[in-house]
Amino acid sequence: MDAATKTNRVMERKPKNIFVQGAIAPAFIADSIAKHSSKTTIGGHNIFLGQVRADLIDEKKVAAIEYTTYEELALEKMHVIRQEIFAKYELTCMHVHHSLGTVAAGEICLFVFTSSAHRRAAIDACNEAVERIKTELPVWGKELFEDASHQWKVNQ
Amino acid sequence: MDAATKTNRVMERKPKNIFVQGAIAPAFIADSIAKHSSKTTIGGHNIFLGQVRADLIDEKKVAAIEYTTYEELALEKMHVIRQEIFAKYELTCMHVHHSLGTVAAGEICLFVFTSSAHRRAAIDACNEAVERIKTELPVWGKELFEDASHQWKVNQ
Amino acid sequence: MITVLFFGKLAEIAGAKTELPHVASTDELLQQLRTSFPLLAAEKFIVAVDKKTITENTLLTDNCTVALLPPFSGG
Amino acid sequence: MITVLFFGKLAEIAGAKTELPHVASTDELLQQLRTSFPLLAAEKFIVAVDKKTITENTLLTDNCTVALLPPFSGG
Repeated sequence: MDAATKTNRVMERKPKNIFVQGAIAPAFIADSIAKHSSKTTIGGHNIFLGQVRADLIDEKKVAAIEYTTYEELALEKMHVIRQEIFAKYELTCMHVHHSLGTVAAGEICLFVFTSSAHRRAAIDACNEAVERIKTELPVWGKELFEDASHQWKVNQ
Repeated sequence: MDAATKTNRVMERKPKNIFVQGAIAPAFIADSIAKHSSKTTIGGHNIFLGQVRADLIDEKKVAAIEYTTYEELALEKMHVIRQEIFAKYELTCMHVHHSLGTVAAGEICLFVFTSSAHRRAAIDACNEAVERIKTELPVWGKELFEDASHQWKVNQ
Repeated sequence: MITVLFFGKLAEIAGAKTELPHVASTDELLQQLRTSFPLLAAEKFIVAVDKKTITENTLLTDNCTVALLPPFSGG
Repeated sequence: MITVLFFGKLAEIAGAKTELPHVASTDELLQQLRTSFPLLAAEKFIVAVDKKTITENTLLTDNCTVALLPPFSGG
């Protein structure tokens, strides 16, 4: 077994960490895109970005969302989602990053990035990954209002 | 009529230029994302990126694609597509950039970027825009092989 | 000992973590927790035992971890 | 004068642009072009008159622009 195969096997077994502290920077997204220029079998990328909305709720404005997770369970669950999506779609790669801690309104809190030779697989896989992340990952968003009160976010 | 309304009316009438010379840089994409942080009604962005594949055709490898267009017709057509998509989906904004000239394998040639309050609109609108751009815009790709021969690209 | 983890809004009610001496089942555990934290009664949540979500009463073993998970709202 | 624009592979065959004295209709124009450029016969394309794509024989007016568009392959 060569080193690359060994690395792949280890990666398959050990869930990747998807969590980052605070907002996801546009420059990080650019770096992530740029890294794929050497993968010349890719014909299409699809990216979904979640951005924190400054919702008005009972006349109070959301200033930020504070995210927490049950990390061990979330990473195991994401690992299963990843494997099922790779089994279902002809993907070249998939990257997922989710914020923890405080993310201000207007900042990015979720970055899902899929790539494939032909666009359909990347688009469908990204869509499915986003839906599953929203419904299956144990992550909670606490909406912090400008007056320092809060409420717990409810996903639609 | 105030200045902003006037500007909007002019923009509605005059098709935007979607064409850029050469590849679309990841830093340009990052800038485009960053510009949306002040639009705090946005909850989701969807981005599609087309990347030039180094396809092997009869043992010759694609080194680059050279894009040409019937610009006047393409911009008018894109304007109609844009208006129809805005009429159909609850979008905050949509940006489209397509390369002209030579784009090397591994580089980005198409950037479609949609944003909305709730993710479904951005995802569906992006998907529809990409399909329509591929089938309805008068743009032609010439696949340049490493040995300087070429063939005309055919969209799937 | 059984470790109980609370997340999201539930952690505001009961704290992030508590340890209890042996309890036979999840039903019994939830009954105890509702007595200690009456506000839990109004909350929706699912239960995971050792990182597996359960839908029925489940026997608990020593050193296991039970997590109370309110509706997810990531992304 | 009628301006004829060729795109993509068709421009390799016929050049990017040509001007012709008045021709009555698109059918007549295409017949002339196929005579001048026999390789066009093997090519698939649609026709636009003054930036409107047509599907039937269309009368041409002076100063109009006819474009021959092979299958699109952008993106």
